[in-house]
Amino acid sequence: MSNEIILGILLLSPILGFLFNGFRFRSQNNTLAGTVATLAAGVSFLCASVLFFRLLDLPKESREIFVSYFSWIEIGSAKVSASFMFDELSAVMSLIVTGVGSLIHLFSIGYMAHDDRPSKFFAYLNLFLANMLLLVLGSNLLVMFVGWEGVGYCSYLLIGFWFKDEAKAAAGLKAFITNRIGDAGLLLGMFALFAIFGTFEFQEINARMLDVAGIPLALLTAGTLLLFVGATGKSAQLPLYVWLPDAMAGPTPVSALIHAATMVTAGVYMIVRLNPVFLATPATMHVIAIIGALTAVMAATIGLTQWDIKKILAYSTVSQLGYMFLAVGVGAFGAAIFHLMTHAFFKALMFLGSGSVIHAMHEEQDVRKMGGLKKQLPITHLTFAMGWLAIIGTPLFSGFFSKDEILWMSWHSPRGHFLLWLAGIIGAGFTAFYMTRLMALTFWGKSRVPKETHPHESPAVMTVPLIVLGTLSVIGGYIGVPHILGHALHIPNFWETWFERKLMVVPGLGEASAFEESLLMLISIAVAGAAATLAYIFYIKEPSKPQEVVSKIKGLYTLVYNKYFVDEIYQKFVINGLVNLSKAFWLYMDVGFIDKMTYKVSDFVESAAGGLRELQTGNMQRYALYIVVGFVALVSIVFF
Amino acid sequence: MPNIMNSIALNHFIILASILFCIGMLGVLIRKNVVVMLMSIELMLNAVNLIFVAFSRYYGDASGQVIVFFVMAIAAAEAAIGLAIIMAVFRKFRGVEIKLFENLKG
Amino acid sequence: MLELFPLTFYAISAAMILSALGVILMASPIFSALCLAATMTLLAAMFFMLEAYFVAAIQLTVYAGAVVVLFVIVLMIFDLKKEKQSFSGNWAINIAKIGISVASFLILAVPLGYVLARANPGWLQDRAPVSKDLALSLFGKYLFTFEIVGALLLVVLIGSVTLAKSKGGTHAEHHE
Amino acid sequence: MGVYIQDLALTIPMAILFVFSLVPVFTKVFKGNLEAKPAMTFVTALAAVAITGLAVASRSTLDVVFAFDNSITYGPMLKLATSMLILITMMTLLLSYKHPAIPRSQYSEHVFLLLSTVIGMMTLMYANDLILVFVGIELLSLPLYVLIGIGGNNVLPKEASFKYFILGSFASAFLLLGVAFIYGAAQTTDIQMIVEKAMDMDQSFLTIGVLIFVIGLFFKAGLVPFHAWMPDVYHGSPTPLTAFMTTAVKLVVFIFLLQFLPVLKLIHSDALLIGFQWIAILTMFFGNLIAIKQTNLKRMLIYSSVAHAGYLFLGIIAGYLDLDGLATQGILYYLLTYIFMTLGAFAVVCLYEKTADQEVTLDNLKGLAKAHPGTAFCLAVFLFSLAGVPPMGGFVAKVFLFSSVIAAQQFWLVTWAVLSAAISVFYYLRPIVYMYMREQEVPDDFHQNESVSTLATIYFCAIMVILLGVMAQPFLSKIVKVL
Amino acid sequence: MFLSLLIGLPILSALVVLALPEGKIRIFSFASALLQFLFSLTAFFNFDKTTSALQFVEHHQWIPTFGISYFVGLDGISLWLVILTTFFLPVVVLASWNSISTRVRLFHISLFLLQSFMLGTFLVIDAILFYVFFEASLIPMYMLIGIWGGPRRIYATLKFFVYTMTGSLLMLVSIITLMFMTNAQLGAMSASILDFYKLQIPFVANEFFNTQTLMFLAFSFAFAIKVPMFPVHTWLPDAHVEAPTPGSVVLAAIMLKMGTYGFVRFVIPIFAEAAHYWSWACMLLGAIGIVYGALVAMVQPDYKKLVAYSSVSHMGYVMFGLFALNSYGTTGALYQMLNHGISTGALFLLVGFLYERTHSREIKKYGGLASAMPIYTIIFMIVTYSAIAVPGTNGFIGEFFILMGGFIKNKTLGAIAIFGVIFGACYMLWMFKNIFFGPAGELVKGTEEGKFNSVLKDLSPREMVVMVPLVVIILWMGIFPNSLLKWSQASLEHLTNNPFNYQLSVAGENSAPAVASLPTTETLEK
Repeated sequence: MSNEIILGILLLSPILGFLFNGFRFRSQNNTLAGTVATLAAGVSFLCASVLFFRLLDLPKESREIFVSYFSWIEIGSAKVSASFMFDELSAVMSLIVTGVGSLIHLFSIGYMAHDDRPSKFFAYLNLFLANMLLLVLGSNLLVMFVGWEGVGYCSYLLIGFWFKDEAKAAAGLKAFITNRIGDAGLLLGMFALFAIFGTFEFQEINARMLDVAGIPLALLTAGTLLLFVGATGKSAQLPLYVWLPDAMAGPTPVSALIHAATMVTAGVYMIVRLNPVFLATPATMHVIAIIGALTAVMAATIGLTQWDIKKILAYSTVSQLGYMFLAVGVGAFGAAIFHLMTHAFFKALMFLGSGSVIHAMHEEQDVRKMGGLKKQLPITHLTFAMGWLAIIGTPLFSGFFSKDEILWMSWHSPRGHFLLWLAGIIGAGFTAFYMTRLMALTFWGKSRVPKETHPHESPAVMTVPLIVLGTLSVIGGYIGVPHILGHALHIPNFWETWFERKLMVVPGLGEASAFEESLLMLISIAVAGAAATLAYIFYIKEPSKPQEVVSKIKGLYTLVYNKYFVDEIYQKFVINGLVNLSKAFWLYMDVGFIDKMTYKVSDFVESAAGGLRELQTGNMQRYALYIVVGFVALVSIVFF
Repeated sequence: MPNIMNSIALNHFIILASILFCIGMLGVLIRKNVVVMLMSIELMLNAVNLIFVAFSRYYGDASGQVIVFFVMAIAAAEAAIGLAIIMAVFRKFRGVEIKLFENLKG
Repeated sequence: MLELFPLTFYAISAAMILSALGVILMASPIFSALCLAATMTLLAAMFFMLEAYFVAAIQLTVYAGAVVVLFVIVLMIFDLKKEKQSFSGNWAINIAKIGISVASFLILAVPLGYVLARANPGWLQDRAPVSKDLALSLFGKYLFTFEIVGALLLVVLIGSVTLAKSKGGTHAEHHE
Repeated sequence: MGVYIQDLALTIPMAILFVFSLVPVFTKVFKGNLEAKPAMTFVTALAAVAITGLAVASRSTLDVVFAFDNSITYGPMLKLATSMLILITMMTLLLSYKHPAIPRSQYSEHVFLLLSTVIGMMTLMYANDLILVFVGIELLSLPLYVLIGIGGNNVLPKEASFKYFILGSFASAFLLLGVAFIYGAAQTTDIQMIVEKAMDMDQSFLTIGVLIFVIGLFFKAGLVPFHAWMPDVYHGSPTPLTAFMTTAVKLVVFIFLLQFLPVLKLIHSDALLIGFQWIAILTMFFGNLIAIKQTNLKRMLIYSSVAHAGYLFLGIIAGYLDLDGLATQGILYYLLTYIFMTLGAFAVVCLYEKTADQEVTLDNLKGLAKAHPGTAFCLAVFLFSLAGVPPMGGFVAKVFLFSSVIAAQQFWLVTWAVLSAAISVFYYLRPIVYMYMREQEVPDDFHQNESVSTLATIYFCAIMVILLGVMAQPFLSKIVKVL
Repeated sequence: MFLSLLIGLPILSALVVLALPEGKIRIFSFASALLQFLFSLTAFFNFDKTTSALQFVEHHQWIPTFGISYFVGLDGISLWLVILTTFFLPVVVLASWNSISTRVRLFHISLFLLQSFMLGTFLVIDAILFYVFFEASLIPMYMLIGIWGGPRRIYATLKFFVYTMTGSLLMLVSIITLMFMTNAQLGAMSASILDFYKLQIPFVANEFFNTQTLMFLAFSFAFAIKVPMFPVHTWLPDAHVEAPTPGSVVLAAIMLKMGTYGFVRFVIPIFAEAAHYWSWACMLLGAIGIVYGALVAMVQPDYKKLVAYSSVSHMGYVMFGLFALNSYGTTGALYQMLNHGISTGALFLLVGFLYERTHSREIKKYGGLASAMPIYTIIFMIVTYSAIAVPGTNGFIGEFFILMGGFIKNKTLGAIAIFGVIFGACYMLWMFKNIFFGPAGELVKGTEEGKFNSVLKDLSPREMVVMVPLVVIILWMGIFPNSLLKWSQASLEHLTNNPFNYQLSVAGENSAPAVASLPTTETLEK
């Protein structure tokens, strides 16, 4: 089969799944719906794999499958096709998306077994997958944007899936609108790029960037910054991260798929996709790095204090995304994508694991009511632990490799800085702490489960994905082993060679010093280890300790526990401000001014009419007087 | 008879006529009794007649006097119709005061 | 004779203005009517002085005679008592009316007086038109007008009768 | 000099009309003051008008001619105007037949007086001599005073008649004063001659004469501030007469103003232009503004006719600015349309007057669209046309008329005009609101009187208004031909 | 004959309706409307999309004395607007099937007349005739709102009529002035737009009182009210709220386009210098309209009013794009006109369907409707997406290129206008959430308990027939915009490529323009 057809199937398969389930949205047959949807996702994964192997067969210089289906829009010189590009980057992305996606679909069959609208759920899930594929496969900004917005509205639909709950519907709304703010920036960024390059095609833009002469850098910087605004929205960075924790209102598989593994990484993907452009604007890079580092630390601190299992994971996601942006900001694009992938594995795993826990706990999400679940949920516990080890950066687990690469680059890269590295290390410490805390509170220690709840291990459809993802979390890192280890162990860094052609290197990147690198690595391992141990002590050995600490730093704790009051500030100053402004516009501008002016005019006309009418007294001498006055006036005008 | 115009300039007649005309006009404007108003209108027409005749004399042209002739006929006709209307109105309104005729207004 | 003209003219003028004022100022309508008769008679005299004998004669018969008599008859039918208040409206409006009348007089007289004082003396004709000229004009140049005026008189005749017979009035009287 | 047979031929229509108009009255006299059957009188009158129309139509007129020693003039334009006048008369007769405010017992007199008025109007239009203008106006007015006075039992017609009489006489005194001054300045009252002799005349004397003279005409046309009598008088008159006066009197006055333009143009004065502009603006606004406040349909239409006089006067201003052709064309077309829409609207009022003194208010129109869809539709057509909404004739007429003003570069004037037109929309829509959009509230006592002739007039007018809108060129060609 | 038939058939149908018995009016009207739509589609068979020239031209003298003629023609700009117009007639007839129960005959006559006048507006090339149709269309719309509208219909309808009529009167003055200019410059009086394009209208930059600027303002004012542009938009919410569903639909879907069409057809080509000079002002007003409309929509308690304000916002986009005066903006604007027609039309239909069921427009009273009316919810969702320009729907294509064109023309204004994207999502989704999501609201609960005299049934087959084509079009236009754009491309490119010497020829007539190449740029330099 030709590439066109395979790519077509890759894209269409989830759409067909969507249509199948969408048209029978009333059906309650969970198994059928789930099977079809999972099959659709599986077929996509299959196609992606086939294409991936075909890509491998191609010579390294032209490792790229470009397919253009039809001309989408032609306006003036803007000619946009519905064209797709399967290259090194999109191959990795689509494999992650379809692979993890398929697993999550599978998991959902079990998870949604008792829902009354499973078809609708799977339809949305498939639609999301299709849009995500558009996002990562599109060969130009516009097709990417279609996917970009598409995943946004699917996320909106899925967050608000249980729409009868006001809060859940509101969370969906919040997610969409926050994303829209980012999208607006993205749009402007796209316009700016189009104004500079006259095209939306990634290839052409990147090719054009080989020679920066003649490119208006100010506009380019503005453009990239605006694109980054888009990324902050989609990828939940400061200051637009607020929607992601709320998005946990959706079903847990959704959180795993959309809000951990795939959609939220779109911003990273977009920037990596346009890496030559971003590299040419150092100012933007600095902003990205700083925002990333800040997000990483800030979200991690909030994660320390939360009690909701999904919220903890959500803040963890925000924090990990911060790492990715830190990586992008310092020019470590490869590391960013690497972390993106490993994060997709272990975070999806942990979300699904939490889903399994929640499922077992009958929709209970508060970790204070869990504990000691190790016994009841052995598989879940085991797989969850793998994710835990990966995320805290336990050596030889996948997260270790990717995170270490980022920390190293933030130190080593000419665009990096000591403070950025420091932030990364602190964040890593926090991560280790809150993740261990989560493990401890959920699975270890004494059971705090209410008596009426009887947790039990989930069925196989749910555990199989967990096992697969757990495995990936463990081994996923070996494709990008750091240099020092790689040299030592003679493991080639597949990752770097794979992306060699695609990702530009930060200009002025010096030789790595093995000593420096290993030192830093040790520091990070030490910090993470220490933090994990501390958490273990706090929550297993001496459960009273946290209380003591908290009471000592009450003010700070309240601040962090309430997420720095960011939501409240937004509500008070942005949302209420806007609503009040709009009301003022409506009541004082439309009704009070424009309409009133109209009425003033009509009142004036009416009163003038009334006044003139008074002149018609009915007295004929008065009328004769008018004649005389008119006569005098007319003659006077002419003569004097 | 010698020409009067040689001793009294034409404008004297015109000014006299203007005065009469304005007096008539004032009468229409201020009198309460409609019959007197009608008389005032006759006064105005007469004033105009004076102008015609004066010019007629000045130019030695007969048409001015012919016009006066017509005007008189019409003025008489007007008076006749006017008085007939006043009679009809009087029967209806039981009075000829100007204040009575303010039903139509606005 | 020459110096008599101005004298007569001014005397008649003064009398005319006075009697005209009498028309509009007399409290009793009957006196107004008499003043009107006086004005018209004086006007006839003025016509006479202007050598418009025919017109002067008609003025006397038609106006001073017939029309005024008509007025008097109507006034007598009404049998009006002397009015307490001859003028309508309040004093402010009346002042305004008087003012506007004076103003109209001024805008009529001022430019005219100024203009006619320097009127072309060459135009002044020595020969006044006589009745024959009048007749020639009337049945020559003004024939059509004459016919129309004739028609008008017929219309007025029928119109007056119609008005007098108009049912409306009697109907109303019947009610009262 | 002398009277030629051709001169007499010109007056044949007038003579026919006069003679025929006398027939019913004389019949009545000979029958011993017994009123003939109204139908007979009606038919006679219609025949009179029809024959007059034929007489007018049969005479082919290619040039402007003068007759009776330049007393009267006649030409293609006047022929057209006369035809329009005859049309109005015909429709007025149709309206007045069976109208409750027209006295049955004096129907023959009514017809006679009406037709006499028409003769007066013709005289006014044809007049080339200022004294004939005066006579014409008197002949036009005197029968009207009587006609109004005998209409209905109410006090209102009497009052209207009386007001009209006093103020009309007052205004004609002014007109006459103007004639006197013009005579003084020009030594003639012949319009032709005045224009010819303009060189050796005293300018300011002529100016003041002309000004006072036109004031008399403005009074008849109802231009502000000489309009004040109009609403009261027309309101008090029987509605068929109102319809007649608002259309016919305006027609003849504006036609005469067009004839008089050469004299007006002798006065080269920016101040006069400013004065005229003020008059036009005041008239348009005055009429349109006060109409807003009216609840009586008839009175509202009368104020609207005041405003329309203002629009028409715009054309006169354009003519004053040497755009005679465009102005005449615009005015004629406007008049043509105006006749049908105004007369039609008043005809609808006639239709709903069951007694002599019934007033048709806006409230009475509630639910009319349901009760009488045809009439309601026609009234809507008239009102939209009056408002100048396309595709009605009123719109096209406004376009033509405004073109002349725009061609004269009077942009501000035309801006004011459209502003006032915008105001007018407000009240023209109100009756439509009442007819179509308010619920019917049992207008049981309010249904149309069974006058087929009135109904026919309404439909005819509606058709004409629409035709004038959508097929303007045939009419316009006719008008262009007479220029 | 094709275009005359398009204009004439509705009038003919109206006459037939006049004579039909009451019971058969709806069937006939629907059939006739559908036939007219199909008939209008035949335009595609003969339409030459490679040329910018006017096609299917008919030229007859109407008032030759003034150079006014019956001159109709179709080009790429008007083509889709005509199709949009004919498309909506059957939709509206079908949608009004149950909701209009009184004076059915008059209703359908009004609809047909409206149809004819609107088509005339889009098709005529003669300025006076354009004005005729432009104004005449007010009458039936006035009737539609005034007779079948809500409680404050008379206020709304008067406001609507007086506002729009007042605005256009000065345009009439300008048209007549232009006609005299043709007389002076081209030797013969003409009201044809093609001749107006040839005129040299004096323009002085940096000076307000000059001929071209004043006429530009007169025209713009007329069209701006129709569009409606901020700050003369206040008639629209009132008119929409009070109008019956069919009235709202036609008003939003087609009548507002008459204003923007006027800008494309008249203002931009005829007053090119002024349009370029003042484009910033128009763009600014457009941008304000976008943001302002969206913000005000956000706080409306009445969903119909919300949709009405969303119209203000959407039409702001159109204005913004048009005055970007580049191909992206212009094309986007044309596309957005169609989008707005389809999606706002659909929104008003949906809102109408809901109102028919519940007789309440207060958003507060709803909630949880999604479980009661799932299909309705889905369709509403898709239409909402279209309204907030989610990619894949038609709205995206239009908004994207409008914003891009605007951004390229003026970065600051582009940045202001982009807020419309955010606020647009806010108000639409806020409304969506409050009506469909959350716990069952007062109305839904009440209906379930049988408290109100309303039935919350899902869409009936008839309503599905109305809505499904609209949904299909929304998606089709979003996914295959080229299939529409290619028909207009030649015309639009011609418009944007010849900013100062725009001329339009008549297909089949190869005569060069009478005044071929006027040195128009010189006037700018002056």
